[in-house]
Amino acid sequence: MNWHTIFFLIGAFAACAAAVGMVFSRNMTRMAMLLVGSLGSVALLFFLAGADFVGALQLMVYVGGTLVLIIFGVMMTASGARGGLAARCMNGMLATLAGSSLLLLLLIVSGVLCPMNIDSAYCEAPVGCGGCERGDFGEGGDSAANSTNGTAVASTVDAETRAAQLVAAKRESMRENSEKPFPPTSGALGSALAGVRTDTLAGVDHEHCDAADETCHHTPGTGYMLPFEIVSVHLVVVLLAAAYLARAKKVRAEKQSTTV
Amino acid sequence: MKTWFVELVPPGWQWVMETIWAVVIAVIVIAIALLSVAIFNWLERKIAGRTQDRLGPHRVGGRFGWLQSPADGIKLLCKEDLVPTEADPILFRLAPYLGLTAAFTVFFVVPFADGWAAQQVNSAAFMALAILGMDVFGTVLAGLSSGSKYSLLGGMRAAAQMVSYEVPLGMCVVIPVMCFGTMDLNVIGEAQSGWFWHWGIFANPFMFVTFFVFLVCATAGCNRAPFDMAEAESELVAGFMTEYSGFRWAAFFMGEYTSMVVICGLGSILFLGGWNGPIPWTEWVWLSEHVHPALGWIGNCCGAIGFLAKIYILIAIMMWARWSLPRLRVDQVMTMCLKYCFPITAAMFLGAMLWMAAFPG
Amino acid sequence: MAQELKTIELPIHTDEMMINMGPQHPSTHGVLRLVLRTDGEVVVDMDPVMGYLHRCAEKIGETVSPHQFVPYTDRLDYLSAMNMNLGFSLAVEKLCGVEVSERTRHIRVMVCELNRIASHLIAAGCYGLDLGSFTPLMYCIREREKILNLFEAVCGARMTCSYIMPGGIRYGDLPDGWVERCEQFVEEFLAVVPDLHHALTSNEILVRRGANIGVLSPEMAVAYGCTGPVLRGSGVAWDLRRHGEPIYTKMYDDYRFEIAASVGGSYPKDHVYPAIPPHAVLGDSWHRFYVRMIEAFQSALIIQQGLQKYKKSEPVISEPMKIITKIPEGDAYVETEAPKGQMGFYVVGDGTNILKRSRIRSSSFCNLSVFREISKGCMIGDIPSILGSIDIVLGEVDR
Amino acid sequence: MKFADIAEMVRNRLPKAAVSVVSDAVDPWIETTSGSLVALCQFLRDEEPLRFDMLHLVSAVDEWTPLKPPKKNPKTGEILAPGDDPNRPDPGFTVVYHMSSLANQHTLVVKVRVPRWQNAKGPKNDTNLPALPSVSGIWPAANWHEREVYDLSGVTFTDHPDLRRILCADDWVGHPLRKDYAEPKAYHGIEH
Repeated sequence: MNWHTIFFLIGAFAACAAAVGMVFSRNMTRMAMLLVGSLGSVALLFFLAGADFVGALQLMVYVGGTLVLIIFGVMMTASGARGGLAARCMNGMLATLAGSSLLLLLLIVSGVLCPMNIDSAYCEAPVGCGGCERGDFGEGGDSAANSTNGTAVASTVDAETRAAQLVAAKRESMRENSEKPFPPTSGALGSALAGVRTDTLAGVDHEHCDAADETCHHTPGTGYMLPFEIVSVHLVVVLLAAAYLARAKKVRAEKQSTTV
Repeated sequence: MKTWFVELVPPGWQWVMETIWAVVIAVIVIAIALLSVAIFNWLERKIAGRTQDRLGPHRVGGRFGWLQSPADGIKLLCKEDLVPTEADPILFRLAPYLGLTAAFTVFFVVPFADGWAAQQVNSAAFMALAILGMDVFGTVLAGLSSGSKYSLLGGMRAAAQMVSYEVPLGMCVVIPVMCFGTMDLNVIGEAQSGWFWHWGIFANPFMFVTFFVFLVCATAGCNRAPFDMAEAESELVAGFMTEYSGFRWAAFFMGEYTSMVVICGLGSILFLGGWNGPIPWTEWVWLSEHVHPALGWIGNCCGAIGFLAKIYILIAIMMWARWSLPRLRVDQVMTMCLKYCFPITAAMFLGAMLWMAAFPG
Repeated sequence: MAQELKTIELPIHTDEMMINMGPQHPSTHGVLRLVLRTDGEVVVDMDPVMGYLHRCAEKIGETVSPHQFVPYTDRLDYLSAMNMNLGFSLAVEKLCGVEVSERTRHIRVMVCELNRIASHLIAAGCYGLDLGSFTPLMYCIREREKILNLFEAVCGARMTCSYIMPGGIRYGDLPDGWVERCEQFVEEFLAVVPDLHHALTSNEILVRRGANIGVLSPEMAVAYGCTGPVLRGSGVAWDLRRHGEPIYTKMYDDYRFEIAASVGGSYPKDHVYPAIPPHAVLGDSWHRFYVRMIEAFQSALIIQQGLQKYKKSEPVISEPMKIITKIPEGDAYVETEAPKGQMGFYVVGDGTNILKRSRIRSSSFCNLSVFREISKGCMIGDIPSILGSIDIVLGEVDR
Repeated sequence: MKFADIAEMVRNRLPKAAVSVVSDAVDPWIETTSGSLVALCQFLRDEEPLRFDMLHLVSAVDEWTPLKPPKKNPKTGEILAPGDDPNRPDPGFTVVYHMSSLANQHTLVVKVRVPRWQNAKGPKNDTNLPALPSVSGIWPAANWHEREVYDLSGVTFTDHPDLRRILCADDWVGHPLRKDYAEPKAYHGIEH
């Protein structure tokens, strides 16, 4: 039991509780805020896992997306910020069906994919990729930076890979600095989300890697593109639902006004 | 220093010392932020006063009326704390602290000097931006939960504005990140050491333009005049804050200033060299880690003061703009973002990329 | 009647919202209440509700003598009390057939024009304030303060002057040194005008907030009885100081000034005023504001002339009528060019010293009546812009 | 145009409209009847040499003068309402229209007399208010003025698009500018 575990438990519990609360809440504002709480707690879990980039991404994309959801929700439903929302039974069943099938798909995909090997992600992978180097970082520019300098000739530069290189250049000093909770993962994760697994690229120094799953190394192209997309589809579904909700409401209101 | 502090006790008890260390760091950071809020409260009034051909606060006491801020704080604490019956009681109470927390949280990734960040994070620039984006939730929540239509409109405006301005603001951050090749704010700051022409703003012409777009977007992102749509006191009374009073109102106030400090800090690290002075005088007088860690510490102190000075100057510019310019209309704010800021940053992004390809190193 | 009221509320669609702006609101210039029906940020319809400051001025006018009613006129447009006093005094003078001396006329012209400047300064400053620019207001207030000091010197009161009375002015001739102080003020004010133009008239954001907003066509302006800068902002060169009743125009006969209105697409060219921005349309908020700025400038020039004429005039001051002075039977109506528009007083006498009826035609009231028409389809943020450019005072609207 | 010319023109074109023309007063006026008010106003606004395009003011003058001290009913002790005293006939209201022409720069006053109550024998409350045709269709400016006259003097205007109180509260009882108006003892429990 240490602080890390405590925070993990807090974060995990908050994420689950907020998610459940959101599903059973009838108040739109509270639903939105519980959604934010749930997604924010997941971001906290990412931070705890050392994935600072993904954590920030989680905040930026999903929490920001919720903001859009709120705008749509309030502006389109016009039931007021505090109006109650009640789903009909049929809708609830459909929602459960769609949600659970997407969850299932996500679970399957994440089961198939091999976990990211943080250590191997930066072993020597970027060296072959090329890139231009801003020679010196003051004291940071040590041997690793110099070695990349020598090999670098390229006309087009992928910004993400470049960043990964530069961080890798400071890898030595960071490794030594045990106070750092966040190892450099941004570049590798970014590449992985875009479909490139740097930790499984050819040229990885396998001695440093655990090589737990051999299949990973044989399929270097499969990144985290698919789960990323599945989650995106989920969001689209939510947005569609918001639009549907707004439309349904409007028809009812028109009926009312005609009777009046 | 932390290692030394933690190793004062036997290994089994080191988590206590780590906790203490974390709390101390947090308290220092929050103290700096709160002190800044008090100073900016005073500074804003003074700047407003001077802009308007009057003296500004001087009656409460203290030299140059500095007691105004504490007096204000006491007054706000003593005020009756109202929750409207129409309001959602839980969310209404939660809202101000949400915004405040988000603004304070950003501080833990901002380095005040070389290595002087509460937590050194690789993707610090991105993280700062992401957490700063959370800031608006306090505003939106306040707007939705107040049970007032002015608040609702203010909250909606804030949400729409934030969502729009995050795009050019993010682009403005991406350009220096691209130029320096890292998202680590410490590394970015370090890369700008030396003379002032090493600063990001002078790195290339595109960065120069980007800085000013950043300043505009930062002002809009903080909901400051002339982009204070969420407040818009002549249209929406006080926007999302209409129903707030006393300490909760003060919390919004603190949140606004804190996010200003943070975003100006981000700007000063990305564009204005962070803690590096315009001339590398600390090197000349051997205030460097290479000579002795203690001297490096002193040098860092000077750097932190310089960093704060840059933040203060940027914020003073924001205040100057606030007291000089009328407010834009809500659609004009959106136009400003989508028709001007965003295309300009996109062009600058492209330009900076080409520049780097043309003049590598 | 109750059903009529509900028509605002009944046909609300789900995406429309009713916003109750006022009676306590920073930019309604008092206790005006605007019931807005909005679709998002766009104002679909609105209904001004007033009467929160109704003080039964007309009813009181039936129970007191004209002399005693003058202080009540102060409280109509409390930002230009002198003009209110003048309007009422002229109406009573017209009914009684009283003439005032030349020097009294010049003093009246000067204090009224000073008050016009004061009122326009507040209007200009508050227009900026309504659009989020606080600073110019302070500069306007600074100048206005000097005017109020002059008023204080002349009658002891700063805002509610009750200086101009039926039959003349109170307290005899101007106090010593007042003329010099006034001269100094006019000089200072003329020097400040370019600053105000810089901060307000030609400020790009302010131009964008006012240009093409709340466009009032000249036909509509006349049909709704809009007067003053609102009418002139629509390009109708109508100024009662030139076109009014003889008893009023006589005061201004030998004064040179330009009517601040765009005739044939151009404003008076006697001085260099800021250029008209390309987005501005005749009759929009910006033009109404611009007319006020020019008018304030013209008023300063009138005061300069008035000071010269005052010095040359015979030192005879007309004394006000007494409380017991009998008002002849009959009725008289006089409109004067107050800063907010044409201020009319309709007085009916019945042979006693108390008026049978003192009806007030409020310029703000009439100008406000067009507000609903010109604000349809604008955004919530434009409401302060339009209201600020109409420049109402609730004391006058509600009476 | 001079007042005499205007009056002459009205007399020629609308002989029934001009009940009387008073040209020796401070402000000369044309008196008309409620029946021909709209036709007269339409004529005044549209006819070329007249073109009274701006309506300045609509006012109602209660012509009744209360006696001091008020005369009381010898039997009940109540103050006599206007019209109750057989020796003093109730003159009713004069509704005055001030208008001017910006194009031709002349002004005109039109007056109409209306009784205090529509039906002199009827109940003395809001159901029996005198009525005039509204001129708000001719001059939109009349809209608010007529509302005010209705609110304060209790003269209603037929065909008015939106006739409700404007200065007093919607639930106010009585019309304050009538000379026989008695202040309510309390309003929503607020006594004075």
